Amino acid sequence: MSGGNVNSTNASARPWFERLDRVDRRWIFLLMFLAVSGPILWIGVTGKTLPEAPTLAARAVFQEINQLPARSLVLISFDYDPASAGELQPMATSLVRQCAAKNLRMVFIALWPLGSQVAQQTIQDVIRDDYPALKEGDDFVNMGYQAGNEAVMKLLLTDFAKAFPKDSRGEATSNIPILKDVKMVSQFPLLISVSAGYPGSKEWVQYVISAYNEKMNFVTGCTGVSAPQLYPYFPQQIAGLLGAIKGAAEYESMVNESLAVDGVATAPKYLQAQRRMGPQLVAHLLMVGLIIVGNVIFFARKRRGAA
Amino acid sequence: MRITHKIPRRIVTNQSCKRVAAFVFMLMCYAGAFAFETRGDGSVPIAPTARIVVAQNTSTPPQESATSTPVAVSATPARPLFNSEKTALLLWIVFIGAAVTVSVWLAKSGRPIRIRRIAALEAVDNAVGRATEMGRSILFVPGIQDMDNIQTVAGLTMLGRVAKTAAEYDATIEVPTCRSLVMEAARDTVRASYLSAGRADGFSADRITYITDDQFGYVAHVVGSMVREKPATCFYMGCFFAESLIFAETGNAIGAIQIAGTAESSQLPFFVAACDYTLIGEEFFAASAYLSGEPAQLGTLRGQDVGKFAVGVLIVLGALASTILIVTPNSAPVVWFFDILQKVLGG
Amino acid sequence: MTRQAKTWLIIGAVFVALIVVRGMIGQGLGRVYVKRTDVTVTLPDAAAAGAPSASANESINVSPSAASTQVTGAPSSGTTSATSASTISWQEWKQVPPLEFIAAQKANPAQTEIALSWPRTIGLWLAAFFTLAIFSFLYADNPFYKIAESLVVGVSAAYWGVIGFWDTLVPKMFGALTPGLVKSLVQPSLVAPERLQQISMVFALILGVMMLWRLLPRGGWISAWPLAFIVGVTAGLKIVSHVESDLMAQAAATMKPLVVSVTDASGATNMWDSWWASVANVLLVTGVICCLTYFFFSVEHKGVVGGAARVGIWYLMITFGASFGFTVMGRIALLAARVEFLFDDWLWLIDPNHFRGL
Amino acid sequence: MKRIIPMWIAIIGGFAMMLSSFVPLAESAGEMFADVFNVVAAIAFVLGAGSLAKQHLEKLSRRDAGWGYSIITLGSFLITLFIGLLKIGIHPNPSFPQAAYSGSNDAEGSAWSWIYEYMITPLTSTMFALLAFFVASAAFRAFRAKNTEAILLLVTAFIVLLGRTFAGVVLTGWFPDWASGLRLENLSIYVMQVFNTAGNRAIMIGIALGVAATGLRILFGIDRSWLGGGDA
Repeated sequence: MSGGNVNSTNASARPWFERLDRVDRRWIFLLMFLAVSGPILWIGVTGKTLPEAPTLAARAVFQEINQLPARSLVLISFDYDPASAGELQPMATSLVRQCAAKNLRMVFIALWPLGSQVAQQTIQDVIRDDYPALKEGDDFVNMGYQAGNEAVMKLLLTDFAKAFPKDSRGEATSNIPILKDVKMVSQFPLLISVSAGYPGSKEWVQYVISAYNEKMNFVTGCTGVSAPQLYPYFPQQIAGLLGAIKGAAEYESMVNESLAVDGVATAPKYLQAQRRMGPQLVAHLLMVGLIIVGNVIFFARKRRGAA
Repeated sequence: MRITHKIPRRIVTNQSCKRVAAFVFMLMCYAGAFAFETRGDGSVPIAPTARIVVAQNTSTPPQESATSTPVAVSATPARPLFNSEKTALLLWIVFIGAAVTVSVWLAKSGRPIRIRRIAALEAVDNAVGRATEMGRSILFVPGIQDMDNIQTVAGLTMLGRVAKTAAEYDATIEVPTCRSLVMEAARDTVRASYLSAGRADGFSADRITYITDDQFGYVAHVVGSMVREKPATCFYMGCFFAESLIFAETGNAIGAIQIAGTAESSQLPFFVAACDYTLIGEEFFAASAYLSGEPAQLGTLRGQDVGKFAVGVLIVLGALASTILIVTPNSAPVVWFFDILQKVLGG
Repeated sequence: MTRQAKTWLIIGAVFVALIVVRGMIGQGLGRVYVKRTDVTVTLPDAAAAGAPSASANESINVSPSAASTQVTGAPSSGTTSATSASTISWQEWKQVPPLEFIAAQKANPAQTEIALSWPRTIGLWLAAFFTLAIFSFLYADNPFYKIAESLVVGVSAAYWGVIGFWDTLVPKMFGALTPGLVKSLVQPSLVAPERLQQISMVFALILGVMMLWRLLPRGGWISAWPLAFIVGVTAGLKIVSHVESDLMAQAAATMKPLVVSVTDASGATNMWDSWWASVANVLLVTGVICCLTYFFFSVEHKGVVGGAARVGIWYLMITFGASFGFTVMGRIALLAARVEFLFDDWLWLIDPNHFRGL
Repeated sequence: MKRIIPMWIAIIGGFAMMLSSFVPLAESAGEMFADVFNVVAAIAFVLGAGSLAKQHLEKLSRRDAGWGYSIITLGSFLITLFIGLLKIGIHPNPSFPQAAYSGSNDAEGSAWSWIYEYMITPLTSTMFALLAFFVASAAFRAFRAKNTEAILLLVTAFIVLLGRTFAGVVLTGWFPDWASGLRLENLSIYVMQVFNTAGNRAIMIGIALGVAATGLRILFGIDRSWLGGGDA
């Protein structure tokens, strides 16, 4: 699909801004590719990342998890699939890491069909690799995916075991020690959703959090595209909010700082989000530049038209 | 647009009588339930619903079943006939329903309705005509969700209108779908549109195809065929997610006229930036009624406006009342009034 | 050969040459290593379970060299014991970073536990090819993109069909209608279905059969019934849920005081913050009212209404601009992830995760 | 008759569903419908698969341009279906070895997970990643200060774009504390919380009314275009 404006006959006769305006959009594509791949190569080779200054919403997420007493139950819902993993996986990794380090008991669920796999992968990368003392069934459990979107959430309000009758290993819910006393979702003091869209954070707020605003706290990590719809809920219904890779990088830097051991470099898997802020910066600057150039063209043409 | 259909005050048809009757019946049921509720004794004892729960899991060994939650036949406590927490919701629905019904009735009885111009919808005829002139097809994407999404249903009602215009102009319309059920529904809709345009022979079910349920698999196919077949006009009407901009930018590159409509507010910016016309939120739901030009349908738009007006008034009153409460926190009438307002909005 | 075809051929050739050169430098590129685990499971009583031994062709002999995980029956089926000696065993392969392979080779050059996985290495190269093929669409439509497009349509259509079968039809419909079969073949932990659930599934089956009636030469019109049911019920459900969660909840949230006094820790009113909070609320309430005015259909946008509608459109534009700006971030993250895949997993140019110990 | 019956089915189904949300006894009707719908949709996959097969078989038999690609689509469709439906190469779940199909298709190393990891993931996520290019070209073309509306659109996008990276901190981080509200990162949050909230609220309220009116048009039988042929 060409830019549609590739005809270059008598192009030299046109003023510069006309030519720039009709530039083949494939040049823009190329610039974007370079803006993203350049920093990735640079950061990949040098290993340097940009500093982060956590905003209020990200600090709140850290605080909510940090204030829970050890062995508290946390419900973590993986409401995304690998298509959004680029943005959301760093959040999920850091969230699970902070919970594991705080020795919280984690129950993983998924409302997206492929969320269960992503949860399993995160469990492998964080819990099994770095917190091998935590036992499946006692300290954490992956309940897998349930179809039904909001229906599952509503069912969670009244009957956890009915919403998730078995875990991903096939064990019946009633036989899982961590869930022995859990009847309904309000018994979890904290709900975390890593959400890429529908069903996700917004539905959790509508169907679960608004029913239990007093008892349950809710923090969420979401994609850039859904962040604008969630800001109205912060900080009343959503206690903490990580918006896009920026939020992920802020939160990641806080978790890393809190768990840092002197003389030991942070494992690279816990720097994913901060690494990805490099290409973000250059690409954002490119976008800003493109908008400026577009307007320079517009005004140059307007002046020519008026003259 | 000013529509002044002079419709004779003809006798209301037998059918609409039935419809009104159904609606009135519903209202009466609720009035009864509501009255019962408010009389005070609350719950109506109803035969307890016996939840038949058989022993949970036959593969569970005996020693484990002792520890598992004992599941007996649990009798749920008697529940009321009407959930009184939802009174406000019911009132709102009845109010909107009444506003719509009255507006429709007024419109049918021949009162002129004025509807403001909606540029995107005025452009539909031209866009379809353009495809005929250029000898190219029209692409209609009814969103990527299934029939249980009201946006898909609204998209299909729009498809019905566009397909009828296309049939009249003798333009071909291609509808790739992302769900099997949507494909079937779209086929029914387009077939009937061709039929009502008197061009049943021009209908081909093979132009309405199922591609794949996968969001980006579907996108890959649609943009691929857009580049190859270069439709003159593209309609995107339904529930869209990330693919909105991929469609719109590809359509832009092939020089198609693009008209989009969605209630997915996260995707509106992309349609607004890259399409020629965009139906924003509520406009999208009004599209089918607007295009029909039928007084009854246009009447429902008036009904919507009544609803909006009511909401606006409530918001203003609420804001004023809560402001007064800040200044004089103990003013009893204002407290009472604000309380009423909140109750009306389900607070 | 057309000029376009020649261009593509040259681009392809240069690309392949570059990759070959890359392959000769340093550690090379694009290989996947796996570690073997042997699993042996003892069947409690194969005959009694009545399961067809579809697993027979998968069982591979236990290799003594590898770590062997012994899983004895199901933890829930207490009566494993010595009733039967029949076992099935298989091997599981887990992907490991190349670093582990290098370490294992160093420790014992004859080890077979960690090895190069040909299927996954080929898969990796295919994935790289697909990534580039889709990117090539940005330049122009071309045969590589067409191959990728045809594949993704075929594979993903089947993929979702299979998910629908195993994740919806089997547990929900078959689980309700033929629980015995599902229990013995698929999910022994299945909770016995409730009567209501069974009734609703019979209903679903009837609707489904009506849908499929279309495939028969006669009576296809009956498929309009289930569609009508779905449309009607969707309409009924969505009216209620939208009025409740969007209309009422949003309107209630907008009834904000136009004057706010913010007090700081000492209890004194902070004038500056109060002023900002009040302005924010005023802007919010006016914004909602003006945007609502924009949506009015039966009033021409003239005079006061026109003015309000215009302010409403400004608000909407600011909303859209903000959403656009926020979304850019996510989109770039996605591209970054693909580029990382190409540079890291495939070309081994960078090693942010220290998988190859660079 | 062929249109009257479906219309009444829709009307009765719709009103019954509306009623059910107010009756505590029938509150789960919505969830039950979700189940029923999912099952019907899964059964209807047969129709979609039929349409897919028909399109491509026709292309093949007519030897249309690009029929070779139809072979790829059909072949990959059938192979994936075969592998997935029969759970080829999937060993049973170690907890339930007696149930032959108890294993999950997603087990690592299975043919199914190979298809997922090396075909579905790269293909779909690269398709998704194309958006990064399209946001750039759309911004270049559409964000021009043509009128007030366009200026607001582009200035807001500008603020948010800068405010969401380290560039915002560099550019405006030196602002004194009393003007901290004007720092780009704070400004973008302010825009989100006030303007964006207002815009989104109004859109949501409008949509709710639009949905209600659309639903009522269907349930009152006024709009029958979804049944085909609006005016008939």
